[in-house]
Amino acid sequence: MHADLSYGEALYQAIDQCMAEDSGVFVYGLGVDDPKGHYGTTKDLHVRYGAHRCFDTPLSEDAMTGLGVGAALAGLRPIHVHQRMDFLLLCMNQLVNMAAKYAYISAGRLKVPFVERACIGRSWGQGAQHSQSLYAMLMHVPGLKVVAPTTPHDAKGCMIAAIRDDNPVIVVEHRMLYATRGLVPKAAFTLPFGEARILEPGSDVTIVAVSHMVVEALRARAHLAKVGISAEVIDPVSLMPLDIPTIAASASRTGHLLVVDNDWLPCGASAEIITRVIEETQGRAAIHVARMGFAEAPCPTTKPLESAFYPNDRTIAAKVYAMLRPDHSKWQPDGGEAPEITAFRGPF
Amino acid sequence: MHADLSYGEALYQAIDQCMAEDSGVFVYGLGVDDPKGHYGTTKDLHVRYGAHRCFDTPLSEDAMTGLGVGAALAGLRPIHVHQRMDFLLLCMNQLVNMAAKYAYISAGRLKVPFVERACIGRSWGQGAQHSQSLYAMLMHVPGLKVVAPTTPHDAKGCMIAAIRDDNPVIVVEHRMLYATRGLVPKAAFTLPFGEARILEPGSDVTIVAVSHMVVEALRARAHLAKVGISAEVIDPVSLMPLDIPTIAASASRTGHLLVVDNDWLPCGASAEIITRVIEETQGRAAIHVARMGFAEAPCPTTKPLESAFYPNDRTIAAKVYAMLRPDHSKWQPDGGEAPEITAFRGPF
Amino acid sequence: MVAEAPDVRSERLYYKMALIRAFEEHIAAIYPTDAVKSPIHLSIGQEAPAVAVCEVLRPEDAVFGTYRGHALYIARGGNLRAMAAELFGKANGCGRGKAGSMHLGAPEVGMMFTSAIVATGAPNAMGYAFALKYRQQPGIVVCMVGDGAVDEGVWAESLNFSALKGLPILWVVENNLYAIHAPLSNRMPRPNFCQRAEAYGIPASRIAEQDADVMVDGFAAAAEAVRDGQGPRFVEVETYRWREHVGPNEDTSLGYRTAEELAVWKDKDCLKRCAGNLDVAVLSALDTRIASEVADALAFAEASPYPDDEDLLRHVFHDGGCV
Amino acid sequence: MVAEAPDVRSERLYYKMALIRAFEEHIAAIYPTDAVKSPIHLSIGQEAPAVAVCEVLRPEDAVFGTYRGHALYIARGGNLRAMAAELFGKANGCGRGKAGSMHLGAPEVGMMFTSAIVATGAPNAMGYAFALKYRQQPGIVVCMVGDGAVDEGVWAESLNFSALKGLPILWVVENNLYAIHAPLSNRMPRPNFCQRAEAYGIPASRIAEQDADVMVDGFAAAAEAVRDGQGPRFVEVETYRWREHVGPNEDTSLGYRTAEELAVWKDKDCLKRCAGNLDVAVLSALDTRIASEVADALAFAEASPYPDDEDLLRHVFHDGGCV
Ligand SMILES: Cc1ncc(C[n+]2csc(CCOP(=O)(O)OP(=O)(O)O)c2C)c(N)n1
Ligand SMILES: Cc1ncc(C[n+]2csc(CCOP(=O)(O)OP(=O)(O)O)c2C)c(N)n1
Ligand SMILES: [Mg+2]
Ligand SMILES: [Mg+2]
Repeated sequence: MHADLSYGEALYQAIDQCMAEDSGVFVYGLGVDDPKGHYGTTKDLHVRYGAHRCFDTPLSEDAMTGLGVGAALAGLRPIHVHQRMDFLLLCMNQLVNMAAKYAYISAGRLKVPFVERACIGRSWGQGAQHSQSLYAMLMHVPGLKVVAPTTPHDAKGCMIAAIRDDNPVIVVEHRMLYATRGLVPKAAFTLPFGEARILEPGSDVTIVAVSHMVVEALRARAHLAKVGISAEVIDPVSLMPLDIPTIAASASRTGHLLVVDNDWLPCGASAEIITRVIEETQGRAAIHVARMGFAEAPCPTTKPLESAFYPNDRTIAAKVYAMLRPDHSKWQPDGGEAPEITAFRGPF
Repeated sequence: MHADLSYGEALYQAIDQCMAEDSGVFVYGLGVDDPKGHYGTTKDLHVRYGAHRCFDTPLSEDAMTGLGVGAALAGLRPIHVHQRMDFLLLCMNQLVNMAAKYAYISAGRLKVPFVERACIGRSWGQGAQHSQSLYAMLMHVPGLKVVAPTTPHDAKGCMIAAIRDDNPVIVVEHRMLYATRGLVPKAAFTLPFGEARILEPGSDVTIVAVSHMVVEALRARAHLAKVGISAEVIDPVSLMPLDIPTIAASASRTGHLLVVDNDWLPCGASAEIITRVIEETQGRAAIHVARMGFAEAPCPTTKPLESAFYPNDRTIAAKVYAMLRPDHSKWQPDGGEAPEITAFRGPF
Repeated sequence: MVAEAPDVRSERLYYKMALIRAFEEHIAAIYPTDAVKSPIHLSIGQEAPAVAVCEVLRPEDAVFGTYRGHALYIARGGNLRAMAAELFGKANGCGRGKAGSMHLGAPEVGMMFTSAIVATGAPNAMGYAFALKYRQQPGIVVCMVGDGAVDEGVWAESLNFSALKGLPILWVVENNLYAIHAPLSNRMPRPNFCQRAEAYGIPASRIAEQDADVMVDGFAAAAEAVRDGQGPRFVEVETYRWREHVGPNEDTSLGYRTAEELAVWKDKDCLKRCAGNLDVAVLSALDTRIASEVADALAFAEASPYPDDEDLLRHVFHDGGCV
Repeated sequence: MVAEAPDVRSERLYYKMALIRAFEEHIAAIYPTDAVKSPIHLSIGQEAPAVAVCEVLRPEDAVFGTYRGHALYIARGGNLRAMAAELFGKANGCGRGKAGSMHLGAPEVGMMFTSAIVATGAPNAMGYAFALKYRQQPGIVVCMVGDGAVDEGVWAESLNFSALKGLPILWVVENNLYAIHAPLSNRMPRPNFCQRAEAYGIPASRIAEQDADVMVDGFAAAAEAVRDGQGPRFVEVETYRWREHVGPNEDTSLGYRTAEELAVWKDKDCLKRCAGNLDVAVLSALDTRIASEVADALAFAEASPYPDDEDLLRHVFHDGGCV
């Protein structure tokens, strides 16, 4: 039994089903019980399950993250919602020094079943402090899992898996995805972490894209098809653990790997994916690699610069074209901004 | 005019000379004016320059980092000392959301000449929360510079360059290096950021090592020489900006690149260096790459596990041997722990 | 184009508050056209605190505000054209269009670029005050934040350090009763802002009357003590936001606050109260002037060019030069 | 091997304090041999607060401490062999040798593994208390920190939230006057720990007498209120560390505190004071028992194996099973 749900609805359903089945699951964070309910993903849960299971907090990101870690130590399954990933910079200590360490220092006697939901940009005009991704910082640290689902289906499966996991899991949600629709199983189900998804097959180039960039990469694939280039698009879904074998097999076959990240490049997911693919394939396949991501600057607010800051379907297609046909003159498909970007008018 | 100085003395001299020449330079942080003066690097500066120019602080890493950022906005040149890089997790917001952004959002009208000194491990028995490196998190963010000098000479040159820089610079200092000795120019001088240093030439393999791993890599080079393998050892010195051309040229020549980081691998400096070398050389040279770093776990305290957690001269040599002579049976040189590690008995 | 500022205090207060109100009302009106390139946090209804605190400042002083920064920028005397252009994302903006509404700044009048991460500008303000004392320069710093900032750990750390070192800083909380949709009762056991500041060793006072003149007097006493070298002071000032947290509209339909509550506060309008002190003729002259200033600023913004593509990668690092 | 714990309160207090002292003195004595595999932060001289607070706890309660955690571990009844083995870095240690002195824990008696990042266990303690209330379980949580923790923003955030939600937590500051070498005056305008807690809505009290019995009474009143559902309480307890911040030695030669100051505090020795309440015969029986327990634990640790290499990568994630 499937239903056609938005990404936001799929997340709501995942949380709702987990709250119904396990009284230890609760949701908290700035604004979770407010009229907007974080893009509908927590809407009225406080009415349904009581104010102790869905509540607003003071603006105290550090202590509130620590609250969840402590409640998890006591056996509850907290879901902490951050309106923006940028705010996680205030609670890096709790995530990296505490949540990621308790299992290890206790030799497995303690566990931290804690979900940290972090919303990333773009939307528009958010600027330098409200549009960062930063998941690479968390991928760096043993003891944390990081997932960034793109489809409503995967959003639900990842969220339930994260809630049921006995370890801290960071769920990265892109603001441009909440309205995306797709078929989602009605019953609760989990997606195993560490399995990449081949969204569309192709033979000339492998495009690995993260979060909202998956949507842009699929569009780029359509552009490329028109000039006779067949692109395979892979969504890693889970960033830590990473499913390198699936990516490496595809790239070995196509001979070309483009990683399109939703983040800056240095020490980012793109560097990790490329390095591991090379480590795994060298001596057996020669793969031409490239990566795209945010421009090497803070995010500017004004539209013309903001549009240049992010990769999009046309720049991705152009990049692939240049990789595969270096002797041809440059090419970029026509077209404009993605509809979900143009349509977005908050909430911020 | 050169003098034989320890790494700690070289840092002291750099700070002392900058304080003497510029009354806007001040040093602060937990314990900087205490009897130990952070490995001697700040010893008695409060006596020499007055308590307003070298002072202890409350345990308030976040606000204290913000203090330096604000003082820098007002034109001073603060040097903030962290006894451990791990504590930087408490002030990531000030570094990433504030220090790295002011120049950009003000279109260059504000500047943040701020130095953040961060001491990294190992020493011994420090465990999960007192031995992390984490500089990869900062390399990820446009607007921050990151340097990790290894020799007394470079420590002095980097520190003075950092103090005179109009941007936030993170200076990464490894605890095992403070006692290392070497010749250092007596006069103030600066090292330009973004220039890697070829410490020893070689023809069979390029070893790029970071911070204390440079010392271990040089020892590994000596082991390797005995079995007829000639290793070139490169110290990037500056991690952001990174001097990729120097590394890429060496690796293109040797055909083998091993990056030995003083950190975890995922999304680390090792991934970034390898990816950029591949990006720069592909199609022109086939380079066999590999990397080493911390084990994929929090750092354990007990000596046997701690010794296995870190790469060392012997494991580095063994790795190179296996890379270059894959058909031979495994080899690892004899030997024991590095003398500076055995000798270290605090202060912690 | 911009005439001399009025030199009578009550006229000056009215002028600045009315200028903020008029400018923001225009911005709100044109917001649906997408001329403005970033989210906006309006101060309509709560113009008085920023204007009153700036009234007691001198050129050598500095102010640090927040993403809800239009009022402070204007009150401190920031250039209106540069602000309008910034909101429009234009190259003539105070941040060349890269900052937007949330990060306004006018360093030439001592207004630092603001932070959109709640409370995190506070230690920067403190660092600026530290620098003034370090160099034995005259001047004080004002750090204005919302009531939500008080929840953040860095706020407590900053109050403590400022008192420890006796820094020349005036901490101001604009208590508008809400952080987005969350009332104080969601966040504090009791709304005892002053008691908290005192616990960190900072003499504190509270201003509850919606009267810019009363506020000026309250701020003046506190600022005087700071200027006198007595160390930091803290002032809580009660106020109220009329529009939604972010965006141009009213929001009582959301249900987190009532239309009645809003009506009570609209009744206490600081602008109307201030207007009551002035001659009709003076008022109308000021209003005329304000209307033309606003029109001029918006026309300037409209006519200004967008930044070039190279601007994307400029100013990531400060290169020694200034714009 | 370990006899029943004494069932008279004064004997129990003496026994635990003397056990801590004896154990740590042994550890300090053998420290130069490198048998201990991590830095040690000793509680010698400040045994009373941990012992006194644990005296008022019940099995369903939990405690959160710091890197200076030997005293709390022992006071709460953690297994001495597992602790000694942990310090020796052995596989039988409470953290299989991966935790070391700074991260002791004994979840079986409600002692959570401690954090070495000052103050950062506080919100975790609060989360644990939240869970007790959430599940309507009996029990309270004690969070013990040093005076330095009060400087940290997360401490203020945690106090505020605990009071807001009326959580069953007893906040305890062991004020030993220093954070490493920094006296309180380097860090706070005034050492007003109680006033600060009250500003966050938490009734507070201070214990200054170096007498475990007096401390028990002080903690009992506070714990009682917490247990009664009245929300959090705060207690500052004055104490003093005799040895260096980290390591086995005395440190008056460093100059940050004087030998005279140390002598004054040694004179107030909580252990001597407690011993004064007991019969010589009882004392000597307890001392004998303590000596054999310490010897047993150290022998156990000595004889235990180091963890295997595979332990390096185990427990990075919790795999559902428990050790
Ligand atoms: C550290 C941080 N947490 C959360 C947010 C999201 N946020 C933006 S404004 C705001 C409310 C702040 O309220 P207040 O300080 O009272 O200022 P006001 O908006 O009322 O002027 C919140 C929670 C943020 N920007 N920064
Ligand atoms: C967040 C953080 N900052 C700094 C340190 C370094 N440090 C370790 S112990 C300590 C002193 C803490 O003093 P206090 O809280 O009074 O505890 P005590 O050692 O006196 O028991 C400091 C500054 C740390 N571990 N964590
Ligand atoms: Mg508010
Ligand atoms: Mg102390």
